[in-house]
Amino acid sequence: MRLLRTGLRWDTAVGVLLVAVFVTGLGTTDGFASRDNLAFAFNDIAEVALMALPMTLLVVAGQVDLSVASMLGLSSALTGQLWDSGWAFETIVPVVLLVGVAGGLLNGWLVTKVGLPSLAVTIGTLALYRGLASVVLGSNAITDFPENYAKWAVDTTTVPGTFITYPVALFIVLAVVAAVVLHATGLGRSLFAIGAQEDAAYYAGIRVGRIKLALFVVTGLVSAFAGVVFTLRYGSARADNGQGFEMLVIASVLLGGIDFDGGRGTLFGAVAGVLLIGVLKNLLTLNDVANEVQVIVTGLLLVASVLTPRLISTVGEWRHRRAAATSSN
Amino acid sequence: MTATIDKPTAPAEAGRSARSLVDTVFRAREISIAGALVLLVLFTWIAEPRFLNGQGVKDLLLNAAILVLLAVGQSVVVVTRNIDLSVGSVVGLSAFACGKFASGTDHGPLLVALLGIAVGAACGLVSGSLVSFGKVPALVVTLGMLYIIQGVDYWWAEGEQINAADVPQSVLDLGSGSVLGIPYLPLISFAVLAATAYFLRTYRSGRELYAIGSSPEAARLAGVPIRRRVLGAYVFSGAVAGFAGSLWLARFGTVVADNAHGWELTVVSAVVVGGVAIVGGTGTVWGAALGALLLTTIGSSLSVLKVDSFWEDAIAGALLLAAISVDRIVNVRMTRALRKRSAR
Amino acid sequence: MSQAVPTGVPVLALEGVNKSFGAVRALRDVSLELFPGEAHALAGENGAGKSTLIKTLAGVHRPDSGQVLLDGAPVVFHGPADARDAGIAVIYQEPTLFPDLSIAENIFMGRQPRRRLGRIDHKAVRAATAALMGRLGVALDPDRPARGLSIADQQIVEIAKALSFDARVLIMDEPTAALTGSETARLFSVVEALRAEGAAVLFISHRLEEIFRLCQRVTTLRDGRWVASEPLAGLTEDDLVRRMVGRDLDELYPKQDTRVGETALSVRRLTREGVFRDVSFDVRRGEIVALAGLVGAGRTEVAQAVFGVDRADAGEVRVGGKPLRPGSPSAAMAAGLALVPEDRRQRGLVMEMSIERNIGLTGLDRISGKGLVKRALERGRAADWAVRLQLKYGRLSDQVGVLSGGNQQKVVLAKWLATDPAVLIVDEPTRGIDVGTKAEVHRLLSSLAAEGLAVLMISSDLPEVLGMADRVLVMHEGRLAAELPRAEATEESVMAAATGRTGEGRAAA
Amino acid sequence: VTLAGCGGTTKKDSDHNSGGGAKATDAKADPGAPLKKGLKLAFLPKQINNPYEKIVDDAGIAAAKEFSGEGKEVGPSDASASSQVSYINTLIQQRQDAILIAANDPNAVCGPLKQAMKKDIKVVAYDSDTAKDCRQLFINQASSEEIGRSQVQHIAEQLDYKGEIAILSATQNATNQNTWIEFMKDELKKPKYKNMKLVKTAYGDDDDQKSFQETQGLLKAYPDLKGIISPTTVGIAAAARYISGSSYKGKVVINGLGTPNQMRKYVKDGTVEQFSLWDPKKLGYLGSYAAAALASGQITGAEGEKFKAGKLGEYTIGKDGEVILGPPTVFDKNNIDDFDF
Ligand SMILES: Nc1ncnc2c1ncn2[C@@H]1O[C@H](COP(=O)(O)OP(=O)(O)OP(=O)(O)O)[C@@H](O)[C@H]1O
Ligand SMILES: Nc1ncnc2c1ncn2[C@@H]1O[C@H](COP(=O)(O)OP(=O)(O)OP(=O)(O)O)[C@@H](O)[C@H]1O
Ligand SMILES: [Mg+2]
Ligand SMILES: [Mg+2]
Repeated sequence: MRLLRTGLRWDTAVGVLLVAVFVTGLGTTDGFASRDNLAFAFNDIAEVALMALPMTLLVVAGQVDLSVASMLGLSSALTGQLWDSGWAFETIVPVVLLVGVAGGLLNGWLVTKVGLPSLAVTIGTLALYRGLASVVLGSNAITDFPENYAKWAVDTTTVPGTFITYPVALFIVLAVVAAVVLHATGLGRSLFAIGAQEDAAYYAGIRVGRIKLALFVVTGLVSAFAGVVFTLRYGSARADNGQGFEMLVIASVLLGGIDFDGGRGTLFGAVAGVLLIGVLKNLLTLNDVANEVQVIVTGLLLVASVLTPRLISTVGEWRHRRAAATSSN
Repeated sequence: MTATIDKPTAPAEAGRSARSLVDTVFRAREISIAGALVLLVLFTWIAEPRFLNGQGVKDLLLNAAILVLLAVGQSVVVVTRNIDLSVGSVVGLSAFACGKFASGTDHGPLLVALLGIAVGAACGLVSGSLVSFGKVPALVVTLGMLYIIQGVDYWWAEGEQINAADVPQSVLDLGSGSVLGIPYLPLISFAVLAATAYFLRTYRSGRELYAIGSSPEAARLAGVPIRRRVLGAYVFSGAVAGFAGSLWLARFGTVVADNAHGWELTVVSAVVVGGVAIVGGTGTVWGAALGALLLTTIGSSLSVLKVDSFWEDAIAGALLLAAISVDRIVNVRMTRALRKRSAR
Repeated sequence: MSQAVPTGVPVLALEGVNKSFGAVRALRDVSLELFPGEAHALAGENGAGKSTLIKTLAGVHRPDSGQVLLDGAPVVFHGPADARDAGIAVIYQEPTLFPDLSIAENIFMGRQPRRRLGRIDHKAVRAATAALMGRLGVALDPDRPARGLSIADQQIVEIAKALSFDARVLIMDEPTAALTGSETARLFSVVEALRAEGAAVLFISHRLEEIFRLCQRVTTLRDGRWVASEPLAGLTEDDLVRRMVGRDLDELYPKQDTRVGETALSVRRLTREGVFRDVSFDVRRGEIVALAGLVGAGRTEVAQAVFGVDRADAGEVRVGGKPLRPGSPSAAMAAGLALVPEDRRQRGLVMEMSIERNIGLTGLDRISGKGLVKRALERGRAADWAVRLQLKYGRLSDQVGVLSGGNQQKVVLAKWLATDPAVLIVDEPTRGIDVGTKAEVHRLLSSLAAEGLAVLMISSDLPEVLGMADRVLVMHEGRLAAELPRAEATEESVMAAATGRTGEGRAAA
Repeated sequence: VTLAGCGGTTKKDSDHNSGGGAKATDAKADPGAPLKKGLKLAFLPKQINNPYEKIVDDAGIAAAKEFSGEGKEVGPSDASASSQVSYINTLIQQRQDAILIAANDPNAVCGPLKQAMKKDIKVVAYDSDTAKDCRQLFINQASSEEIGRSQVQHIAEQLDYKGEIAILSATQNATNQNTWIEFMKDELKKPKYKNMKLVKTAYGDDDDQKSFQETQGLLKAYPDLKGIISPTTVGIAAAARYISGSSYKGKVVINGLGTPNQMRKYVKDGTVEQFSLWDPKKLGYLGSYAAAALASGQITGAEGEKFKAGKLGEYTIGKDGEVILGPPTVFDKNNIDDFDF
């Protein structure tokens, strides 16, 4: 009984679904299994996946950051503008990352010190950062990024002998780090406590404010880094880069079973969610499934992600009630 | 134990005077937004007097009308500690459905609006049933619905566009006509707003929506029919969004599948700026409507003030942040002042 | 006061009811009968199943088997609304209010008086609330939102809610746990009046003297099983305890003599405008200082300001001689302070976390090595305190939310005692804890004090205050009204200071 | 800027990296080769639910049937370069014979398009060009220069060469619009326009409602505005609709690029005198034939090569692999009823 219940947890289910979709793809769709395609399919969601990691931590702590994609855009625009004005790439990256930190600080400050809800704050900074991106770059598009850096971001360079590209490799490393932090450290415990019952966490001496601030800063930093990766990967810096990614990031995190109310979820689930969205998209496109149908599939998956565990537990409860009723008589 | 000792009655007085102050603070939520709005309009008007000429005011009201309507619908859901992210898609679907239905015919505006409302209510019914009977998180379900409805809409439209030329003139007149110089659209929005506000305040079922949002557990124990009410809120929000879709057709004439694409965040921010707590239980539709008006006015002001297009988004974002921060800070200050005042 | 076993049909009854939660069998074959005009007490240790029984009567839980009988006929309540419509008013153990709504709306939600066309008559709602508050003798503003009410005030609103309709059956789950004597007395006189009008009353309390004062009959539960239903007349407190626990109990307030050491906590001129003013006192090592006062006197607020969860407007707190950084619980904890908060559901516990994780939360650095949490250390810490506080639980990995109210309180205590503090502030430490464990908690506090711990105890339970404290500080309307050494602290002197009739007590420092 | 050039990789160092040039393939053209049968052509528009692109692609797919080829349209529902890239990758995996793309960003789609060419998939840009070395051909609806300059010329005539004008464009990054706007600005520098002033370029993001409100904003911010050029079908329709229902009707001139079906109402009610556009169906048709000619080896994309585009006749490849459809048609109330798209 217990095994049944843990075995059917949604995050596990997403993992299983991911494997199933993958295997189906290998069996049914030619072109799917090719090294090129796999490298591409995973690299294609690298930025979303990277941003999904800190987002998972934020959502577990009951917060959200809708400005991630705008920060990606700002970082991309800034990278382009500085590159165009002759800065060295080695200088640009740290500067851009600092801007990411600053953006995260602003979000965090408004949430922890001014006391505004993160949803409201980051809807505001979503517009602000995207706006700044277009202030920085206007309608220009900057290209010609240095080959010696760009090659680390594109899907034609992989870790030798595998289909893992470097952005994906970085994602794997960071995912492991995030998983350890969330599930094995005191900080992780604190995040769950803050998300589940902030007052109780605060009374227990957890530095709620500082932790939230730090989370926003890390999210800003990772988003800015994702902006650099994006710029190099497409070789094009534009103010509208990554527009709308925030919904994709949130959808993958939610698909992975992270509870938006905070306090519940696993990093494994979030990773599985993000990869599922990526693999599914690749597979459906290869099979010429129309874009609108893909959109519908994403929606259905999201609904299923919350409905399925609910149904399972309802059935479980019902069976349990029946068992209890018969045994007590 | 000891005998009964009555508590002295002095604090009752303090309670009274504190009460009117508490009232003020609560109303201050709307007042501070209204204040921000007035400041913005005054500032823009001084810089560019034309901003408030006949056409200018008309445009301001017209621009806000649809967003106000959506914000009203959204508030009713948000007050119950839920959210409806699918509004943008619903508007898109309904506008397209209405366009398809009306184009090349002479269907009157009433019929078209009814169709829009029906389409919206149906979408709301699906989201609402999933949320209330499935007892699953609203955010996820309605994000899913956002994609599903959008997909259906695209799939149906296949890139088709309904042109103003095909839409019956009577429908277009609804979008551009006016009585006594006031266009129909804002009048309609105002009517829906006032009726909703009155309902939320003076009917048991309206108060129960607040109760559910404030504490679902307590609402359950108080015997509030939670599922029915939440479902009702979603159907209402959907119907209003659907209605907004038909008004969209009337106003813009041209519709494609992705009308109102991405509006969900704008609507949610209007509601939040308007002081409706995203965690439910507090806020009024008046506030949400003011929030919507503020957001659209920011946009209009910036273009009237000849702000460089590249700066528009950034300034709009900054103003939004400033508005909610000031509101929050004023509130905290007032609450603290109130506490200190009641000491004396 | 008592009467013979009543005859006639019980208004409300349970017959052979079973109820399980997962592997926990909360009620096994329990029966109970409530008669009009009779106050019936329900007694049992923490986790005995009292609240579960009440929720079954109230339609919150459906029995797995067995029946609920209304006027002798079986009924099925599909939800709390059904029970309410049948004339059953319930005060639950944990106040469940709508924080954003006014007190008046809280009381009349779903039952507001209406005018034509179904519109709510707001004026009538307010007037009725004011009348109820008058009846209970409390000065709560009907228009005030429920957010920020103290636990006691919340409980009063719950009581008002239950009294607001003409109930045939009034069920109260520990309504007095957070109340002081005077509010309790008021409540009892109102209940007496209702009973005289023919209402049936079911009452739960861990304060046995209250049971004897209010009730005529008592049903005892032990481990979810029915033990006895009998008239209270002729029963002694010891008899009752034996039925509940199955054995005799030791002394209730086992105060140990201690050597008082140097000052551990020193509070000077602490002020939070509108809440409390100019509060100064010391707590020394080895000493238990009680902070007494009526509900709303500002005791909890003082504790919160000392611990740093609220900011004081003025004044200073020193721990072990060093000034404490204001407004920072983490700094307070680092200085050796611990606060057991009054509101266990909001502030004391993370309800959806497990028992072990809740207890571990206050000592994350202690249960971690090299940054990683050591599960064994965490579990050990929890298991140790679970035994010491006689926690009744299934597994340590169970959510605290499913524990009974009293057992939740024990987890809160464990969580803070495990931090090994130098100064312990406890706000209503034994709220909802059964007599047996209460003695255990008292013994524990006493022996910790003997080892040099400084304890500041806020309690609404006057016998507890008098039994445990070396010194009693009494607050009245936000000010320290009196400081009474153990020898001078009596019911009369404490109550006099608490109600503002000072003069007898020495003025505070 | 101070940091610039103190070592590290800068733009100057890497300039040599990107000098690939427009050299398409080394293969020789065989002008006499027949069009292959069963060619697989894929149209990748900016956005699938854009009505204009739909017309183009449908015409292209229909054209493919004429030479027994097989055309399909795939693409994203948002007009972003990153979503287009995913589709290019899939088209490579599916081993299409040619990809026809209307690029959302000339450079972002480059990497994958180059890979496609490496795998011998022909790449034809249409409507909106990619960088020159990332495709073999660009089917230009009309010469960019001509579009840009003619729009200024048209509106100038309507305004008697005086007054303030504004531009209502699509997104800030739209390549084709930005190119045209450059030419418009250049044209305006000529002395004969000395009494005209371009006061602002607004962006309606090819969103009907945004364009509508941008028009409002322009008119309010610039009370003396006499004309608006909107070089995008969405923008011009929205601008015309706003003006037709406002007090500016008859006082402000609208010109630009629009489709007859969308604009018919406003031409008839006098809001708009004239506007221009090429025939989008011909654009798709030509694209289809050009791609087939490439895939069949008739042409390689070098300047001067010629190919036959079915009923449209013969076309010659111009500089940088550009093929120009022809001059845009000017629509006014005399001829608008002859068109239906
Ligand atoms: N749940 C809460 N209840 C009340 N106040 C809170 C809560 N969470 C955060 N705060 C406020 O947020 C601020 C920062 O909180 P926190 O103590 O967690 O941050 P910090 O930077 O670690 O501070 P410190 O170092 O002083 O502990 C404090 O001023 C506190 O009043
Ligand atoms: N929702 C639930 N899920 C699982 N177990 C539960 C739930 N509610 C109660 N229990 C368990 O049922 C048993 C009886 O709990 P109950 O709350 O009725 O005790 P109680 O007699 O009211 O105790 P207390 O005096 O501490 O309030 C306890 O073991 C408790 O853990
Ligand atoms: Mg209980
Ligand atoms: Mg208290």
